Amino acid sequence: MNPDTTAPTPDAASLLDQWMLGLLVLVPLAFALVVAFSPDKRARATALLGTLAAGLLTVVALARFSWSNGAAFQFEHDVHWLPSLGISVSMGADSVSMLLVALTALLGPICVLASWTAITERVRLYFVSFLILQAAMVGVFIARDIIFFYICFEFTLIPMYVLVSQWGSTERKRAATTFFLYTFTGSVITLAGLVYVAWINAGMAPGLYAGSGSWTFQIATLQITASQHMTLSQQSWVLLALLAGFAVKVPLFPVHTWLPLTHTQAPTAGSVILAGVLLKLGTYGIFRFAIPFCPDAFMHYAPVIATLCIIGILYGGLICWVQEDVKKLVAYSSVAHLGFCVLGLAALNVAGLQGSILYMINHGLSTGALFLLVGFMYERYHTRSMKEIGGLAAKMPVWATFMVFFVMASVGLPGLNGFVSEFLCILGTFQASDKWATGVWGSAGTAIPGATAGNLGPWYALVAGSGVIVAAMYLLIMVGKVVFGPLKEPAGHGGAHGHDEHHGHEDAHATEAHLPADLTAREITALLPLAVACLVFGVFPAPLLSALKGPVDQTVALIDTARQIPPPGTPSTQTAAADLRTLEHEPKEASR
Amino acid sequence: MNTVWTLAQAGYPAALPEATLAHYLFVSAAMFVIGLIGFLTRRNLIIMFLCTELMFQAAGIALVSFSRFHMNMTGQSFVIFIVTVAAAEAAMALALVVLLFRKRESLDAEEWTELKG
Amino acid sequence: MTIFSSLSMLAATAAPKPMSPILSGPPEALLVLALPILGVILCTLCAIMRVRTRMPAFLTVGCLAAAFAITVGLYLKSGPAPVITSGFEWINLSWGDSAGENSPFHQFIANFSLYLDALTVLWMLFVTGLATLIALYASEYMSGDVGTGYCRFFAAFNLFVFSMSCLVMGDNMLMLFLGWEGVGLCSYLLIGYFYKKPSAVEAAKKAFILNRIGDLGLLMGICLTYVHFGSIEYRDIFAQAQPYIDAAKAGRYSEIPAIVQLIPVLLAVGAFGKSAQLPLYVWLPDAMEGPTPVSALIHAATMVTAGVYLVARMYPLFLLSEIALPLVGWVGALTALFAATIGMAQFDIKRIMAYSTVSQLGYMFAGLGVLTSTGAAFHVVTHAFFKALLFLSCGAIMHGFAGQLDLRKLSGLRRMKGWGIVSLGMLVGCLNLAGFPFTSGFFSKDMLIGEAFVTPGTAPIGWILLLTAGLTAYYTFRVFFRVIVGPVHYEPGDELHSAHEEHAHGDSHNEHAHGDSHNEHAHVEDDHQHHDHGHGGHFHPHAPGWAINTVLLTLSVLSLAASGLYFVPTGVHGGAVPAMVDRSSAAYQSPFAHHAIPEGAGDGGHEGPDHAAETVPSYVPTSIAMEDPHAVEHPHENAGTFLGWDPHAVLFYVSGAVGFIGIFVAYVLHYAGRTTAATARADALLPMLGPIPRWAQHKWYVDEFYNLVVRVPLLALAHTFHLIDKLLVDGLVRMFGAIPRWLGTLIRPTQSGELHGYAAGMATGIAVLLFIVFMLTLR
Amino acid sequence: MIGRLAYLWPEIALFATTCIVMVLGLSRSLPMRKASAWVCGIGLLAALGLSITTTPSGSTVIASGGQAMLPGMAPFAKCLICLVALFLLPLLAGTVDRAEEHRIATGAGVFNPLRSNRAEFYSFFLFSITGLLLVADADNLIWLFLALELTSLPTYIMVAISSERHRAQEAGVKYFFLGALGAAVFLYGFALLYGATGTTNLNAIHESFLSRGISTMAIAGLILSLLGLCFKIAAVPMHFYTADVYQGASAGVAAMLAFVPKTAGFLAMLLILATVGWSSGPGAASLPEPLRLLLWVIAALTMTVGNVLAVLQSSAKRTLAYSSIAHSGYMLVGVIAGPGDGSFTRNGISAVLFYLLGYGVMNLGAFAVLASVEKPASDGGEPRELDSFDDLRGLCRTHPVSGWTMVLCSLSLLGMPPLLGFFGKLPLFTSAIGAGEIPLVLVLGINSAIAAFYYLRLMAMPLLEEPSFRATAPVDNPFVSRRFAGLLSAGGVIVLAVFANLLMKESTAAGRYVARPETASAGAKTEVSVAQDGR
Repeated sequence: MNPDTTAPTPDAASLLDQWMLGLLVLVPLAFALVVAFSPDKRARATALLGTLAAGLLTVVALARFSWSNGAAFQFEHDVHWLPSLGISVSMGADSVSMLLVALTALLGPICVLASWTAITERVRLYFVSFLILQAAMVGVFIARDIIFFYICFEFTLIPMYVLVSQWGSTERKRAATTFFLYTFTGSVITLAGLVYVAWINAGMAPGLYAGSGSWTFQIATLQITASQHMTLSQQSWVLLALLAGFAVKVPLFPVHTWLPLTHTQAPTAGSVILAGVLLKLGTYGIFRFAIPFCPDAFMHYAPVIATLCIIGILYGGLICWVQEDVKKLVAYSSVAHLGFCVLGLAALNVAGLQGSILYMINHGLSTGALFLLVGFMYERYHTRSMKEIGGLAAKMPVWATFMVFFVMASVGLPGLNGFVSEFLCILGTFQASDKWATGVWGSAGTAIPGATAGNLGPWYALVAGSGVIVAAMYLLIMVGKVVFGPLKEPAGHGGAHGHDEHHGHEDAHATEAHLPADLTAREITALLPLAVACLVFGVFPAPLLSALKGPVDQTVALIDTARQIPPPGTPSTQTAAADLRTLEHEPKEASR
Repeated sequence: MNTVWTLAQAGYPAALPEATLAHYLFVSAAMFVIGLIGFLTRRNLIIMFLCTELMFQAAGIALVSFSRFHMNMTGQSFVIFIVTVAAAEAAMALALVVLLFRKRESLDAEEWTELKG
Repeated sequence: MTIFSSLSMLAATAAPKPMSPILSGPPEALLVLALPILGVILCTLCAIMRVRTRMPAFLTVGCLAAAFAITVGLYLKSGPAPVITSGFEWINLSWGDSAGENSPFHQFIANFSLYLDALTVLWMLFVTGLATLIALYASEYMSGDVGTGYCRFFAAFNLFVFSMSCLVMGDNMLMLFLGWEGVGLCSYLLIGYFYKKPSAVEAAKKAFILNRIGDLGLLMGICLTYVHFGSIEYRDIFAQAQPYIDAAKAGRYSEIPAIVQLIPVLLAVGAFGKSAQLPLYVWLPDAMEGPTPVSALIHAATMVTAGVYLVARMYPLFLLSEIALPLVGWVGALTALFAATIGMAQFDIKRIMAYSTVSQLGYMFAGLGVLTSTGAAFHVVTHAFFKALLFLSCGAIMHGFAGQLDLRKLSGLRRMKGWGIVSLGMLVGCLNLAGFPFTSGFFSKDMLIGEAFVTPGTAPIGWILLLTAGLTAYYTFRVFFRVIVGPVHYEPGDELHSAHEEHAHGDSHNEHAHGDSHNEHAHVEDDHQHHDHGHGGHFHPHAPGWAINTVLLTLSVLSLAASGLYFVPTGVHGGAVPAMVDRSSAAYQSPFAHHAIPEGAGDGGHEGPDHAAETVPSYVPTSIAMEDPHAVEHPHENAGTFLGWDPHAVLFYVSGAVGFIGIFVAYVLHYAGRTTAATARADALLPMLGPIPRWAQHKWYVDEFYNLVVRVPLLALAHTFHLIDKLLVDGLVRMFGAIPRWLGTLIRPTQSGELHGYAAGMATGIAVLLFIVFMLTLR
Repeated sequence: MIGRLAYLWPEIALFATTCIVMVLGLSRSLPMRKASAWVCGIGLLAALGLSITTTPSGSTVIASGGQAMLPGMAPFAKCLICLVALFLLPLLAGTVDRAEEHRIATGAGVFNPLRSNRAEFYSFFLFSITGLLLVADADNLIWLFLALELTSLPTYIMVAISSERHRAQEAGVKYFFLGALGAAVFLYGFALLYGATGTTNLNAIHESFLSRGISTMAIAGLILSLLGLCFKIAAVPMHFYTADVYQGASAGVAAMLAFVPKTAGFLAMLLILATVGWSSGPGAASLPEPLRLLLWVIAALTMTVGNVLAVLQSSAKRTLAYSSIAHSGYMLVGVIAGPGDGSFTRNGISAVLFYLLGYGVMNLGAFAVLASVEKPASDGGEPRELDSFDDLRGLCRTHPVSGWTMVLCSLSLLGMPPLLGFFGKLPLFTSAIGAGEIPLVLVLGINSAIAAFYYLRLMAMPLLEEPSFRATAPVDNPFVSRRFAGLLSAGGVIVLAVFANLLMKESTAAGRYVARPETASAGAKTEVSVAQDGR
């Protein structure tokens, strides 16, 4: 746990392991510093170098990570910081964290490449913000201390705010402010919930209290306290507080309105990072905090959460259908997609959780790529309205090919990455029902081997599954309009390379007059890794699934335990009922 | 310390046989409120300042009477300090008033509303 | 209705038992998947290297031919039991270990493995075979697009074969689903091949979306299967289902949980989507916007039979449900009739073929529904050949006449130079489709209709199918009599069907973003072989070249010879197709068939439609036909009859006669005395029928109906949601966001800048706070 | 009593410096006049050193007769005051006499002691700081009153002379008159407190409360005292003056106003509340219910009023003023929470003391930016300090140091982790949750979110906006020291956050609350007030 207690003379490898995660955060920060003090001309290359260095380090980390032991937190390291507040910079990564870190590292260089020509103004500030964002995102995934987590979680807001507000479209100021205030408000309440858990812990755990008052914000400790020593109503409040921040970030249905606005206004790379990683902070938060901290409450309210997800899926999907702005469409599709992701979490079984975590990665890849493509289009035409453009396949065949590919990945075509996760989420939801033995589904006593305990079930899966149809509908309609059909270019868009003046609200885009009609090698380089990843994860998800087995099993075991042992403060009659319920469903467990 | 109120009630509503603590406190409170009302209603800066002096001295009366009531001198010495401070304040107030009068040729407090919102 | 009770009884007597599969299948089966993928890669490379020759086509033909050869090898090797070739792990979840549970069902496995039984091989044979032929055909047909478009076409073509192979060969339902959606994608890409044509894009989209509706059913079916059986691998499902099969045997349907009975219904929904059955058929006719080879391969011969494959593959499960097979049967029959009525009123020959495809698929489903999986499979095979032939012939016409497909504008093709083989192909195809005696189409159709009468309770289906057979004959020969024979007349196609126009632009350099060139047909691409064939009477049709002719000829022969697949016994297996079906999960012998055979064996070639059933191979020990005592004891008592006669015997003549009548009517109405291309005697009859022909021509307004009932309300809902999102949801958020500002505005007047105001505020504040505190806490 | 003089060395040092500065500022020689600021700095440094070394802590104070409930507060508070005063000093440079000095330098005039304000200005500043130090030392209501007055009276003048403009005088008059009103209120409260207990010694009052209970009159006295002190901390309902005064005063003086009276007010409040203690009330773990309710309402209102008014402003200075109100509200949460079990996370008093330091540092940075850049007046007059948000546009590009200082300080004020503001707010959170004041924590959270709106503007204007027209482009103020002050505070925002643990430990000691000083003075075991248990 504490690396300080390790051998006094660690060799280079163990030293590297110890500082691996710290370096993952520090390298982008260091490069941010370098970029800040290097001339504008070299900013791009330096930033690319920085993201590549971070990527290289991530590769090393991935290689040194013991995947067979994915549930254990590795590369653990504690830097004592503020013991008075119980805060330390404590880091550690399990396989979920590692994969999300890898996603972040992958998207880094891609985003830098994507902003190569699009960003012409205040280049340094742009890349500094970007690198800081990168560091903060990695920090979120590797934090093992709530405050450290929260610091990184919040600190993603500032660079993102800067990115949107400075290099966005016409309404960028409003969008950036909305984004910031919305997510900030939510996360302040989340902080209150987390601090509340820490307080419970300080009061409960005998070793930690006793006048010394040393609080701790260690996630591992608090998780035990929260899940075992809080009553159902306490858990419910904490869950509500946690969701206040995380649901906004995801975003779940009623609190999603910031997302389309921000996405449409953000610069391309900002959208990519926003969709690719930042939204995952919410789902990751739910996975890392909401479920393990409040298992009973989460179980109890899973139907509510699932209902919100399903509303999001259908509602978001239908709204996509009537969008004219391609980017807005993709943004709303994120609402629908992440509905699936959280739905998988709400299923609380292996299939659902596996699917959900995979979904985090897959959505990052495919939707990130879609935003890239939309950005490349926008760079050329300065419009994203489906009314003004169409049939671009004729002019940009390579672009069109990628577009169709990633749309298919996004639609959930089997063989591409989206399907595996979407299917597992739906399957998990489908399975997760206690009601199989009754009602229309079958006669009592029938063995339902594939079902798991839970409060969702086939109806949820069916309704959510219809979202798949809706997804096909809106994405293909978009492809039909933008990629296929007769060529349509905005008025005044002269020739293959030209671009009109009156569309640009900023004159920042002066350089892309040099852009050829179709994608350049640089742009293809940005897209290709994503495409390869989409394909590989669609066909060979097995390594990912086995990597995720540990953490997922652990979470499910936690849930199982919670199912059997009611939270403290539950009246004894309920305990008896719970025992009965346990007996009914898992006779082996109960006898154990 | 309900004694204070007990005393007050004991002597009230009898026809003021002698001045009790309650009477002094009443005077003090009245002075304080009068000062406050004066401050709120008068527009001349000097008069407003005098009203605040009134409020200070209301506190002084209360202190003196309490001092008498408690039979110690602390309250009275407090009052001496209050008077001193009041004097210092008066000096400052006058200096300020002069400064302001130079600028606007008026002592009307309502003249000074440039800063607001 | 009696069909329910009788079917329940039937299934009770006739559910098959699976054989335990052999787990080490031939590894070369994986090559069947790998070769098309290789094709995709090669075509992509061609595209990247900007190959401007027919190279991709020949690479494709090579890959697919190799795949076909391997499939033939698999066929020759195939034994009685299914074999499983393991590929690699795809999705493999397990759990429960940590919780101390060791239930074998705490896992979810869907690997990339192949399940090879006879049904698989049967399907793969015609899939790869036809694909090879059609690729060859397309090498010429698509030659106008040589370049990127050509590469794109063949890449998608290969991808299709790959997906179809996954669908057919996968060893679990998810793998099937992979192929299922994969073929959907390829269908989408290929229908939308002429991506500049809005109608093509629209059609592609429609196909994909409607398929997705069916796919949802399939997906739910998969989930339900998994939840109930704890696995989605075929072998496990069949093993798990065994108790229910036993229960069904004994007619104890009440012992089969509702879940299990629901599974086949959900699967059927998927099948209806993919195989264009009511109510999801509407995409298929529109799919004809794609290049004709695509229509032939995907939308006639192979992909659309995936639904049939699914039902056949999961036949043991379908037998467990009291409603699933009747549902399949009725839907199939009604689709057959419905599509035929529409086909009768169309003028576009490709569309006629499309509706006939829908109709024939209906036949197949009806066949499955009336318990003849063999018949259905046989019809799939024969249909694959003759429908591909018909489409390719249409394609040749379209290719030669600048996209002209209107049967009122083409006539007397037979007499034109170079069109002989096309005419022959048309004739062979039409005869097969019309069920002309002794053609393969005749035999397969007859089997289905006959079985409908044999199976008790399904006679209405039989009548419907019989009526449809007549209609089919009519509309088929309506095309033949108007286009192939009669006076010579032709008009070049307009842009509505002009594949050529798009050919010119597939590899476009954008010289024609201008609308006028659409009408002019003036495309000056030197290497284009259709030189400027647009204007007035100067149009010269160009006859098909060697590739097309070879393929047409081959298919003509094959489709005629296909009947042999059924009748010509191959060793002890009986006919090839029945033997193969019998060795698969679709194996099922109607107990009534036994009794039907001997009497029906009148004519020479008609040696024994159910020969296979009669001589069930001894190495199929678990076949219930042999085992079930119930069936043995009362083999004949429930068998239905056709007006008192043995259906198979009589229908041989009856359906032949119906076919003749149909052809005759077509002859009278569309050939006899016809002097122009545009009009025929039939036109005089139309007014007598009132609005019906018009309605039929407008496809009974089904598209419009769907639009009105589904799309418009959904769109309205979408707009409403969008509005709600903007006004209500975001409005609420903004309202909350505005509260501080509003509060601020409210109290801002207190900051008036006046000294007295501030003092008053302070005094009031003190007073109010004192009041609150004393009131609340000190009483 | 005379023994206590030994503990007043910082005050004495400052007083001595004051005398020197008063004389130096009137010197005819320019270097001598300029030296007055340096002397000031030396004095403050000396005071800081003396605070660290001589101020006794813990039991020694009690033995010497100082107040004994919060034995650790005075040393910490004094260090903190001297430190922030040191930061303030460079910011105040050049506030007065600028035109006059310019005239002399250009030879247009000669030095006239009668027209020079420099001496008064610096000495008033030192007086005020001295008063503040005395507040920290107070053990008697009389002392407290005098110290408070000593703190405030010089600031009235400083406001009025801080600028030549009418606004400064207006601010001065408002501040003075309303201040007098506020002083009268807490004075009356003190009187009632004396009346109720018969003593003005805080320890004695505390003992009286412990032995005889808290009478209604005492409650009334406490309430009036607290309300009067609300003026010092700019809390509702005594907050009205804040915005006008801060805006009218020059930025440096405004920065001082945001720190000095606020600190005085909070220290006084803590001292007065320490007499009643945080161990009564319904839960036996909070302030007496009337006081808790009063402070609760005041805290909630103060945060909300401050923030919602700040949202509407177009003047950055006014916004900072309203934000200063809001921050007082946050700190009141810590006051309500009380000492808890004494650990840093639960001790609201430590949280308040820590926050005072944090707020002092980061707020100073924001004002320093306003002070260090000037824009030419449109009428060609004297250049003016930045005021409106628009003036801040593109500051990061035109004046990188000032711009980035503003960015950092506003983020810290917003409470953005990992800057100092966040670590100031976090203990407030934890202590309030520890005290069971969860609704108040939610109010605090929501208010932080509202505050984000204007801090974001404050950050975005310099960082993200285009610089405004060249004609009115802001120019650097000649006083480099102001930029230096900003830089100091911007650095502090980061450095203090990184090394916050030391400060946290110190403030934990500073916030130690001894509920029964008489036992402590007897050398017996210190009985810590009953800690709130985790229910």
